Amino acid sequence: MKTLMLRLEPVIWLLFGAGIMLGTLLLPGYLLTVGIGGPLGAFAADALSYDRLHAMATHPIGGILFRLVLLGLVALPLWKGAHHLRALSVDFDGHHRDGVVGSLLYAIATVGSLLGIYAVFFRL
Amino acid sequence: MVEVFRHDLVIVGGGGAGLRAAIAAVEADPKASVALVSKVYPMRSHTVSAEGGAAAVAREDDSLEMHFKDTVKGSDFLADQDVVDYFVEEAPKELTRLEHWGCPWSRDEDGRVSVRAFGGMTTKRTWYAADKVGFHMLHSLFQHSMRYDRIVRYDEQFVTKLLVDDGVVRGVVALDVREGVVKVYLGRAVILTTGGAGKCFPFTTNGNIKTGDGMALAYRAGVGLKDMEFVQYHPTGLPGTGILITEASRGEGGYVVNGEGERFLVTRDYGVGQKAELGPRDMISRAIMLEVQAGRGIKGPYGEYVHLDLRHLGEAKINERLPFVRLLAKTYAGVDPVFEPIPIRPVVHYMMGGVDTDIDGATSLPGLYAAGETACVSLNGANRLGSNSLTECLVFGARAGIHALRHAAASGAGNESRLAEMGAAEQARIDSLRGRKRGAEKIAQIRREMQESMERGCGVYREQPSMQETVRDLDRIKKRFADVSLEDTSKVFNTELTAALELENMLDVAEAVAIAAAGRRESRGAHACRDFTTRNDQEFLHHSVMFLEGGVPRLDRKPVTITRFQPEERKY
Amino acid sequence: MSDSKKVRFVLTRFDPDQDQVPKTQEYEIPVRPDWKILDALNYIKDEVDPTLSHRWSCRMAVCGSCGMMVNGEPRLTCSTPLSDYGDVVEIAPLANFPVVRDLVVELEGFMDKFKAVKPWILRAKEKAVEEGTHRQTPDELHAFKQFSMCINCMLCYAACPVVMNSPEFLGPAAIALGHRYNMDSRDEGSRERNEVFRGEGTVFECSYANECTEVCPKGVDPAAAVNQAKLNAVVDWATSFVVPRGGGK
Amino acid sequence: MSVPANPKAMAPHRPGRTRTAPPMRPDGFPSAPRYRTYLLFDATGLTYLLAGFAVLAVAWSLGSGPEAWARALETLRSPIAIAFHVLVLVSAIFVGVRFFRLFPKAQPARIGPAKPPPRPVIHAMLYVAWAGITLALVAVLGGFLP
Ligand SMILES: Cc1cc2nc3c(=O)[nH]c(=O)nc-3n(C[C@H](O)[C@H](O)[C@H](O)COP(=O)(O)OP(=O)(O)OC[C@H]3O[C@@H](n4cnc5c(N)ncnc54)[C@H](O)[C@@H]3O)c2cc1C
Ligand code: SF4
Ligand code: F3S
Ligand code: FES
Repeated sequence: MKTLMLRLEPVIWLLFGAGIMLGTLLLPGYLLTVGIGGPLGAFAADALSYDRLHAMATHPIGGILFRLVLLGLVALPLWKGAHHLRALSVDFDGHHRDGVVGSLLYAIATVGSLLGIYAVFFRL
Repeated sequence: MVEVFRHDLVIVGGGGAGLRAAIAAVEADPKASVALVSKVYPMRSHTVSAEGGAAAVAREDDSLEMHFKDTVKGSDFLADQDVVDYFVEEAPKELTRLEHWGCPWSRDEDGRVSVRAFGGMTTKRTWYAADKVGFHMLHSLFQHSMRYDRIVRYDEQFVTKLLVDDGVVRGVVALDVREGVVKVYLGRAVILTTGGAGKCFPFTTNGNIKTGDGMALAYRAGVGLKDMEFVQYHPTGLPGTGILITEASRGEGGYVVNGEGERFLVTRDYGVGQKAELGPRDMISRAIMLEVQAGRGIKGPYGEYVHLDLRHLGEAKINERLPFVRLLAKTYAGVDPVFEPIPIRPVVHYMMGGVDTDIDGATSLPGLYAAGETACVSLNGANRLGSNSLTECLVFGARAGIHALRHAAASGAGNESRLAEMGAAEQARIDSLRGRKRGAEKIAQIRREMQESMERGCGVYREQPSMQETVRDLDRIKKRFADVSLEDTSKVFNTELTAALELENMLDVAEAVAIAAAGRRESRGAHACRDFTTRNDQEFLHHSVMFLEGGVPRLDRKPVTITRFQPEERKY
Repeated sequence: MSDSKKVRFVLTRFDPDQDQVPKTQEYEIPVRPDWKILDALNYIKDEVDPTLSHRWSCRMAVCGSCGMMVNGEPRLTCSTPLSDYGDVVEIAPLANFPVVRDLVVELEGFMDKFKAVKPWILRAKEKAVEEGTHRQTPDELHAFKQFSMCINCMLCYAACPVVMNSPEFLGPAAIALGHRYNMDSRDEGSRERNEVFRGEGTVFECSYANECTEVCPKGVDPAAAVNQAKLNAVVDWATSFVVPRGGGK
Repeated sequence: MSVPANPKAMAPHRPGRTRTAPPMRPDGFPSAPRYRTYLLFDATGLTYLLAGFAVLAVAWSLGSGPEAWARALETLRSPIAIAFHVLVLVSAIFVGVRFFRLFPKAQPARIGPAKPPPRPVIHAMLYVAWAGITLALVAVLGGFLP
């Protein structure tokens, strides 16, 4: 497991890097609207309505962008999270469980990302 | 049983000279195996502290002849001129090699290596990497040496004895500082590159490891120490610590001024003429001493000093060319040279003398070679020009490496069981020294007294009575050393033991310096006598050589090689 | 110096000949206001207790011998003013290193990592001396100069939270050194080194704590080097699929 | 008092030559102030991981039709959900501020023949991008654009 992780390190690191960079760039906008502003009623009532969002998602051009951003918001934080939690586990627990902890975390991120692709590109 | 390691060549010391010798040897012979035995990890060697630069002809407006003349004149005609010829010719090649090996030399806009002015040099020929030249050279050499697996490093091994059997050197014995046991390194030739001996003096630019070990090893094995009386005082050391402010700060245009703000090297006649601040070190050091004596110094907690003023260079230039000087002045003198002048005074810097070798680095003892500051190949004569010695380490390090290897190829292995026995005897000696209880004498006390006596007798200015006094002092101090008690009984990293061994070495070297100095009744280069104020070519145009015979020092002499530059008055 | 200030030093002592584990020992000594920490250690060694062992040589912050933990922080003792501290100063051997004796730590592990990054110029064809020096513009020099300033003092290893847990990690100074050669316009060996960087002591283990840079006394900024090395190693890995190994060059 | 580090930390590949005392962690790790921001930075891994799944759930509901979406909006209005999102926002800002400060120096001074812009410029550009993207998302999702 450790050797596999070592060989995949460049990929993992790229995903992690994208997560920390793009994920952080995207998150506040999403959180301010869907996570906080919307639920608190800061925007027009239909801003987050099903029809409006669905229309955006299925728009012939804008829809692609919409879905990509949505997928980014799912997958990028997952990889940033998995990699950092692995580091945190090493910080406190040392290396002896790194193989298990690391693979488990990356597996979670992989499953989440695949589900994200399915949810965004095949169900929407 | 003493552990024995076998190699073709044993190099003692991992500074600039030692590393260069090792690389030269393995590059010359693809099968040679080299032991690099050093009392500190190579990157800690004191070459690391050299700041200013390394000299070699590089530009069209310069010539080998000019470098030759500058060096011979700087040496006050005590350099061997065949040696200087070889040196100036090899210098550019050696520095180019170092460039190929990755040394980060400072560059001009067009991508060529930059050169700067240095004291006693008629034109700009000193290559530099900002003001950390020794650091970059040492690290480049060390890192380059790592690519050769045939250079086998033995770090933190303190060499205590040369193995001489049948009148031939067969290897060395070293104390493994880490383990506290003695190890035998056998080689069919040995090169000493152990650096200088500035620690014989209280106030020096030298680091803690510069205790003249190689000189003492050779001296005790019957090899002569040449020109030991010539101790270079660098004009610009920080009072208190002795930390060096590089000559490059004058090369870049810094002024030396006295307490009255006067640039005395320009306004008064100290023999440096037009060169002013770019005069040779011996003259400027003397000028500073005379200024202080005349009451124009500045009083401080560590004695009187004068100022080195860099303010007119401006912050940008100081940051680009002299960043380390700025840092050192801030950290160790509490002044920022951009806004304030730096307090400075002359400080012991470099040993022109050392183990007597010929141009190949060979000593009179078959199989023993020496290079670098510990050797005296007679390049520097009575006064070294700044930035010649780093290059010397390369040029003569390489030459010694190749010639020692040739010697090794032609000589057989010695009688190993006899050599191992000598190792065992050395183990016994060191075991009896470790933690031994004798009289009330303490290492630090004896060391301090030796250093203070050396300063009194062998300072910038010398005179017969005080030199004789120092010779007598040293004799007494040596006897007291036999009575010293040690407290640390541990075998592991016992630095009290190594300090005792170092002190023993320094006492021998210091004595050689003092006796040689007292024997030279003239003023030449760094050896300036109040009672014999002029150079006396009739009687003293020769090298002095110290021998130790049955524990008794003897002063001898040796002719100087003069090829085409006849001695003339040394005036700039 | 009778009326001068006194400072209490709490030093870690360990002698493998006698002690099972390190212990501390206290010394109260008179100090001078302009002293560095190292001056105090040397005073103790010379005047009070000659059995103390510590490494030092240049006393001008360039040989890299004298790194220790001063009040829990990695410092170069020869350039750290005593006046920065109060009446009690604790000095311990560098963290994250095995301790040989007293304040002396094991360096061999670092030397292994140091050699692993191939810190020398690698070229397809060596340049001959007769061809003269390489041309290298000040800009090209600038690209790696900072990373060549490392004095191997090991403070960064004592501060890095990854080093303390991951014995294989090449660590800040070694990676900075390899990166220094990768960035040198005279060098052609970055592929070899990038393989090392992606190997067992992988550069990706660094989690950008930046503590190495915080403690570095020489402004090397090893954190920058390590993280630049990651990017280069990834780019190199990606291009290896486009330009097969051994092919182009 | 400090805690032991990994016993093999910085140990040589060859067996040691004398008995050594095992390496210790720097004083006070992990609670020492020097490591606090770094550990917090790593710890934001948790909020990010959870945030990823939260967005996944939202996307899933949007694909499941109007009723499911209405239920999702209802859940989003619960105080716990809002508190969670505030926490994620705080950690994202923390990550951004720290990472955007460290990011510029991780750009090699020379990638191939091209020279990247000076570090302060990269730093400023990151903040501009951050603000721009956030504003765009707020504009679109907040219904300020058609
Ligand atoms: C502060 C300063 C600045 C200088 N600036 C310049 C300059 O700008 N230009 C210039 O040309 N020159 C300069 N010099 C002079 C020059 O740096 C030295 O002469 C030169 O570096 C000496 O190199 P070395 O290899 O002979 O010895 P060192 O570098 O001193 O190395 C000695 C080696 O021998 C080893 N050793 C010593 N004793 C033993 C033992 N008993 N057993 C085993 N190993 C041992 C040590 O471990 C070390 O590795 C400067 C010198 C100083 C002190
Ligand atoms: S990078 Fe800095 S802290 Fe680390 S070893 Fe080099 S000089 Fe010391
Ligand atoms: S402290 Fe360590 S984690 Fe990375 S940035 Fe420096 S190497
Ligand atoms: S003694 Fe050389 S760096 Fe401190």
